[in-house]
Amino acid sequence: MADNEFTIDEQPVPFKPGQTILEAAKTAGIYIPHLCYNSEFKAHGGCKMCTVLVNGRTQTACTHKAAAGQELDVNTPELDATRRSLVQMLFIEGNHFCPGCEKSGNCQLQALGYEYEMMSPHFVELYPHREVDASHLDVVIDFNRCILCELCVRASRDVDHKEVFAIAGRGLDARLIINSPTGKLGDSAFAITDRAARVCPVGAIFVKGIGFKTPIGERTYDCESISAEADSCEVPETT
Amino acid sequence: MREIQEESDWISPEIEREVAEGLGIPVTRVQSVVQFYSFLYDKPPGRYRILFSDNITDRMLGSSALLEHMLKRLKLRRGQTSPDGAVSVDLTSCTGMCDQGPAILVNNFAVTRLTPRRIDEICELIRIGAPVAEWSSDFFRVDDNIRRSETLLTHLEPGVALDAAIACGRQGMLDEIKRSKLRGRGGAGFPTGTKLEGARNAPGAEKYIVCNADEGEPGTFKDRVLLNSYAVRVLEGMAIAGFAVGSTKGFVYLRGEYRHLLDKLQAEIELMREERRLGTAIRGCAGFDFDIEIHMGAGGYICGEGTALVESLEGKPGRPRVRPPSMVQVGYLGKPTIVDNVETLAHISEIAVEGGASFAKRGTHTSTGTKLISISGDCERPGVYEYRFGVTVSRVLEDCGARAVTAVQIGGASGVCLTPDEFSRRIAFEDVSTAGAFMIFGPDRDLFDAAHNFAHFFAHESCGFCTPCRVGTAIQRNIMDKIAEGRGSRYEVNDLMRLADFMKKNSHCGLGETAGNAVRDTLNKFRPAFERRLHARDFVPAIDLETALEPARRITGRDDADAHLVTEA
Amino acid sequence: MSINGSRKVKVRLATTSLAGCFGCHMSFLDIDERLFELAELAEFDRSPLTDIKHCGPCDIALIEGGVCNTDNVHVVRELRANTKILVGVGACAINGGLPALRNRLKIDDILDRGYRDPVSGEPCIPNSPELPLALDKVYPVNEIVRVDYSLPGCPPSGDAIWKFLKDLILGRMPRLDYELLHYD
Amino acid sequence: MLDLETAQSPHKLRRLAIEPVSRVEGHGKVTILLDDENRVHQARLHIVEFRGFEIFIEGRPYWEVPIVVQRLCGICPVSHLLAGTKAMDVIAGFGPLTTTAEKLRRLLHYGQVMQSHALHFFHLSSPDLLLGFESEVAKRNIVGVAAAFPDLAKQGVLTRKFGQEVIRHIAGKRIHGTGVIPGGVNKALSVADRDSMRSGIDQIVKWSRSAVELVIKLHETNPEFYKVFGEAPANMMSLVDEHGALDFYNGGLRARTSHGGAIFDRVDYRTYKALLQEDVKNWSYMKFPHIKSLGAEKGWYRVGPLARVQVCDMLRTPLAEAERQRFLAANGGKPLHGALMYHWARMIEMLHAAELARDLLDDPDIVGTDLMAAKGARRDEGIGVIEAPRGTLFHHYRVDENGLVTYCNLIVSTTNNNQAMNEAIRAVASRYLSGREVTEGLLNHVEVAIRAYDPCLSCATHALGQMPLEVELVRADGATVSRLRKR
Repeated sequence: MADNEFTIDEQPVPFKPGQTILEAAKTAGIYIPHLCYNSEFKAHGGCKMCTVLVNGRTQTACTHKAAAGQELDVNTPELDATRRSLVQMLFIEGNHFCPGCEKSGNCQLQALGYEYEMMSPHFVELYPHREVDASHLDVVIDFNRCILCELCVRASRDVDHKEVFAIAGRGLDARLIINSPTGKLGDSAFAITDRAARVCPVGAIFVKGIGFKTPIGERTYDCESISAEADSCEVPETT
Repeated sequence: MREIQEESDWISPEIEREVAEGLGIPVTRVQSVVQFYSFLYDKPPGRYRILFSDNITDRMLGSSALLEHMLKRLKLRRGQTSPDGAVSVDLTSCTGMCDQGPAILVNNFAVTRLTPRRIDEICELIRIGAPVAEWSSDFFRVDDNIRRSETLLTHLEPGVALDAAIACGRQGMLDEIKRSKLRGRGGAGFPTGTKLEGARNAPGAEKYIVCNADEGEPGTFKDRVLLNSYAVRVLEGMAIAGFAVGSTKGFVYLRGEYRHLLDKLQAEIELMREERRLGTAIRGCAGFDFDIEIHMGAGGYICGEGTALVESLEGKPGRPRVRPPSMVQVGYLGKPTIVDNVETLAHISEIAVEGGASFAKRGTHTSTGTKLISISGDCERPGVYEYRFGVTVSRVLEDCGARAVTAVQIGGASGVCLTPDEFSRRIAFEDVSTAGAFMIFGPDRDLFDAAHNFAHFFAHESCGFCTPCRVGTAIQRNIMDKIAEGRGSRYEVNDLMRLADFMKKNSHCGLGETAGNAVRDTLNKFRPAFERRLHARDFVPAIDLETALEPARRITGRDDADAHLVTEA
Repeated sequence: MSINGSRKVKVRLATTSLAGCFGCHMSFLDIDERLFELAELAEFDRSPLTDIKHCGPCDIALIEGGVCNTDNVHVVRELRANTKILVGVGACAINGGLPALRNRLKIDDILDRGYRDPVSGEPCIPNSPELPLALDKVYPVNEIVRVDYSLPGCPPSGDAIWKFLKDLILGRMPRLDYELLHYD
Repeated sequence: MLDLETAQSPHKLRRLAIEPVSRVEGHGKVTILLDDENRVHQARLHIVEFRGFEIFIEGRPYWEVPIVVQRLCGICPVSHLLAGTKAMDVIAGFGPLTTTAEKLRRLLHYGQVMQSHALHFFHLSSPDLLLGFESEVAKRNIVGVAAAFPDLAKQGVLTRKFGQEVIRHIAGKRIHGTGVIPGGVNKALSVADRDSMRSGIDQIVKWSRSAVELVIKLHETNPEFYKVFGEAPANMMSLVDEHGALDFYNGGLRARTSHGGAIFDRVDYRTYKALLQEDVKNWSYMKFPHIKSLGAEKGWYRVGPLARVQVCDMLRTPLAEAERQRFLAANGGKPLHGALMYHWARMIEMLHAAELARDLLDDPDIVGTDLMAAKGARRDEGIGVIEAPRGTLFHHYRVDENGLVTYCNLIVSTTNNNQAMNEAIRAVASRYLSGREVTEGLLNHVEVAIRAYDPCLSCATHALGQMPLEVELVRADGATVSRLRKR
């Protein structure tokens, strides 16, 4: 095999030196699911949706560098089951009620549920007590729906250079916190024009006053599955 | 942070803001640190902060009853601070006093060998408000309990190892270490020589040697002993490692639970500086510069993980980094960094003195040298034992006076559970690999309790970075609770097995990968201990329905037959 | 009926709504003319659409809604005891749905605030033994009894229900095509 | 009649319960107290109502509320979507809707009136009327009707289907769609969709006419029975437009006495709190509203089809208005208050809605693309009222400066009918049960009366759920003779 090639499910895939498996696969038009990954930002590797087998060992495709001769399993029933379980875990960890959520139809978590045929969350619901922060003039944060992907953290730090968000606490107590005297978004440097305002893959951060604007049937994942998208990490504008 | 708290007991929002301004960083960074570590408080705890070590071995020694006893005496609920702000009582993960438990931490200082009487004395001292400093020193006595020693747990004349190292030169020292085939004692068993060489060859002038003294694995306490009585071996070992790698700066990352060792170690380092065993031109050898700084941990098992430890060292929450790159390439402050276990570094000084070849003669072909084992649980002589690699489990049990053993948990909560038919196995990287924890369960012990305890341990210690571990450990804990309450069924047992496998395969770091081990092992080897607790039905509601009706019953004042629900017969 | 081998015998089908809005039952009626086709394959047992108020032995039970009070528990237990296949239909049955928005509040507080005399403002919480008592939270059906299959949607479309039901009746593993699988 | 609400000495009496009332949307329960001669002393319709929604909706963003509250009810979600959105139009600070937006909302609403009325008449009530109140239980349902009257059942199913399709075209889904958003609608109606509906509407108008004919035929089989069954003379309330014509979507509140006299007329619905007062009775979760000016005793009223066709001065479509005239003539112009008359009125409304929909489908504005109104300053309070299929529906919200709901009050259609339904079952109980040996068929008479009102109980019972069927025979001394508990 060529020294700039590896295989995904037995078919050769070229890569440029320094590319991660996910990037190489994407260039080759092969879909590897992901939630906390967004090509604009430094990879995070926490959601584990992009878990693949590299020569039999599980790795996160968004952080693992592609190397010549690697043999990857990406689409196997086992891996799909793993991804389904991950989505189920994220669902029970928060309060995800799609019927009342304006992100429904444009939500990547939901779309991955569809992709991996999640029929129920399986695990016992945790129903955590989380708040809604509507103190900001233009943007609301509903912590019930936060999946700790840290995209807003990275966007605010690396693109907006404001570092409005951070993660505090550990284990199940891990949660998004806001850099302001009161801990409220309204008192932070956050602005609706920030990249961080448009990067949330779920319905946790959304613009005030304009829910459900996209008709059912025209929403991002209504007719086309998340895997069908060339670059599904470009988050559709909320609503 | 820790220093600030030592002064002001807790870290108030004001302090958080001051620190942030002082360092010119967002307050969120400060908060994320404060809220990550168990021993940093963003709410005021009691002036007396009492934390009960909650390892299974403490429980086996009756810690639960003692906790209840103290709570009753102080009229407190667990986790709650007394109205007058005087005292708070809570649980914490294993404090590494398993050989002399049950143990507690009082304002971060360990009090060992608890008895109801001792609890009463403490409550009295609290009542009269006696400063902890004035409490009887006997409370705080921490014994080494060295029961068996070979080459490591022996006196080493200060400077001898350093001189030997200087004698054979940087390259020579590195060769000796490689020749010794020394492997990391933290559990992973990575060849130390290779690691050092990697760091030495890594580009850049600044390099760091970090001594991992965050001995957080439940059931291990051998590093505590090394640092208490053989600090010379450890610290000189660090200097020698620095010598071989070309590093001039070392850190000891000392776990918060070992606060009592801090002053002693500081003094030792001071002494070494005076005797030019640290500092510039060590032992007069020009260019051999090395100094050591102690960094106190603040409570976080995860920080035992090399990359998490370095994050913590940099003053961040201890979340494991994404690898590659390895620490050896990009570590502390992005510079090449060696993170080695206390015991590993101690061995380096040993190798310096006697040379790699003779070191390699001990132990087995692939596991050279000796290993310290921390023995606790049901035996006559708990403590630290030094063995050559290859010793059988049964031999160890014999030596410590353990009889009619039900099982041994080797390697702590993340380790393996061995039953009598496996006691012929050997302690070695190629067989039973361990960082040294050796918890013994006697004839009348119920291994479910151990698994249950470990499940809580992991849920509490998970850093929350990755989904499988963050949510998985919580689900595992909840299921174990349900089974413990007698409301579990085959349904949950199946889920537990799947969960253990899931976490092992998909977690980000060792914590999550091993979080299901104990539960899985006990399920495989002590299934009846689970089944005894299972409900006869093949499905039991996730909740206790009677409890779920209580609030509505209370507010409506109803108690009629229809206001109750029984589990179906 | 495929479950016991021959297609001659009609499937016995029960449906009930717990803490739901009847939307799933309405969506069930959205199979439109296929209702008559269904009548060829299945006969109704207990259902809000019939006057049979007591569930007998049946093959398939569709449950809409989450479990929020004592009576929901009795109903769901009776269906579980009488049916071979139990299907949680709709968001509420599967994760509590929007009624579970109340789970962030204390039920006694909700009752206390919900039942105050508009004039005097005095609390007057109904407490007759006639009334089912509320559980502290709204629970998914699969946390109260074993559920064999889940059919998500709020509600699942008539087409989705039809596909799912047909699969079950014909003994196939029920699966939904992409356009039929929705959580909203 | 009110004396049947509470018996003098209940402990001496035998208790009888019907539970749940079936073939209604949601859950209800009837208890009847009889003496040894089976004379009825007390009859009550209890409803397990709990407005959990009003409380847990607090703290949610206002623009999300219409989508959430429509989940109150799966039969008439559009009612709640529209009433909620009308309130939010105000709160969001929007000016008057664009012509197209209002017409699309109306078309959506008419679609739902069609499907809801068809569902209620054919799927839920026709089994009683066509097969008989006391016919075989196992067959007394839509499947039984399909077996006996296949064409009729098919018409019913297809009429409902059409209404549901109208909803789908506008809201994107048949049940719990979106479409309607504060300030307008989120999607223009495509010409193709309009044409597909247009091609079907004439058939629906035809079928709706024959549905009215069917009810009239049934009525003619026994006019007296239809007139007096569950008869409960009551005040009547409805929305009417500025000319007094019935308006399902908007207008002013008008109330008439049981004799047709005016109580108030074309009053701004934002003042509903000054007009209506909700009382609490300890034996029912559902409140009892009455018209303040008349007091609790005389002030209770009726809403829904039977009220609407008699409150308004006209229906703005020819066929429906003609049928309305026939209906009024049936009692020589005197208002009708029999429960079964609801079905007649309901089918007239279905025809009206079908005609209205047809007119809109012929209106070029319906495919217009100017969908959103101009936005002004946000307001902190909004009230939305519409005529839902079951009657007048009130949504009232307040939001804080951040846009989160701080107050929510809903008076659902069925609540308005609470007292009227109770009076209806008392009428039935005293007339048909009193002094007889109680049978399932006789008990079904009581359910028939409730069914006629088409109560939307799940709107009301949403958060607490329903209760079991329980028929309990208690001796005068209070000892239980027999107890049959069904679920």
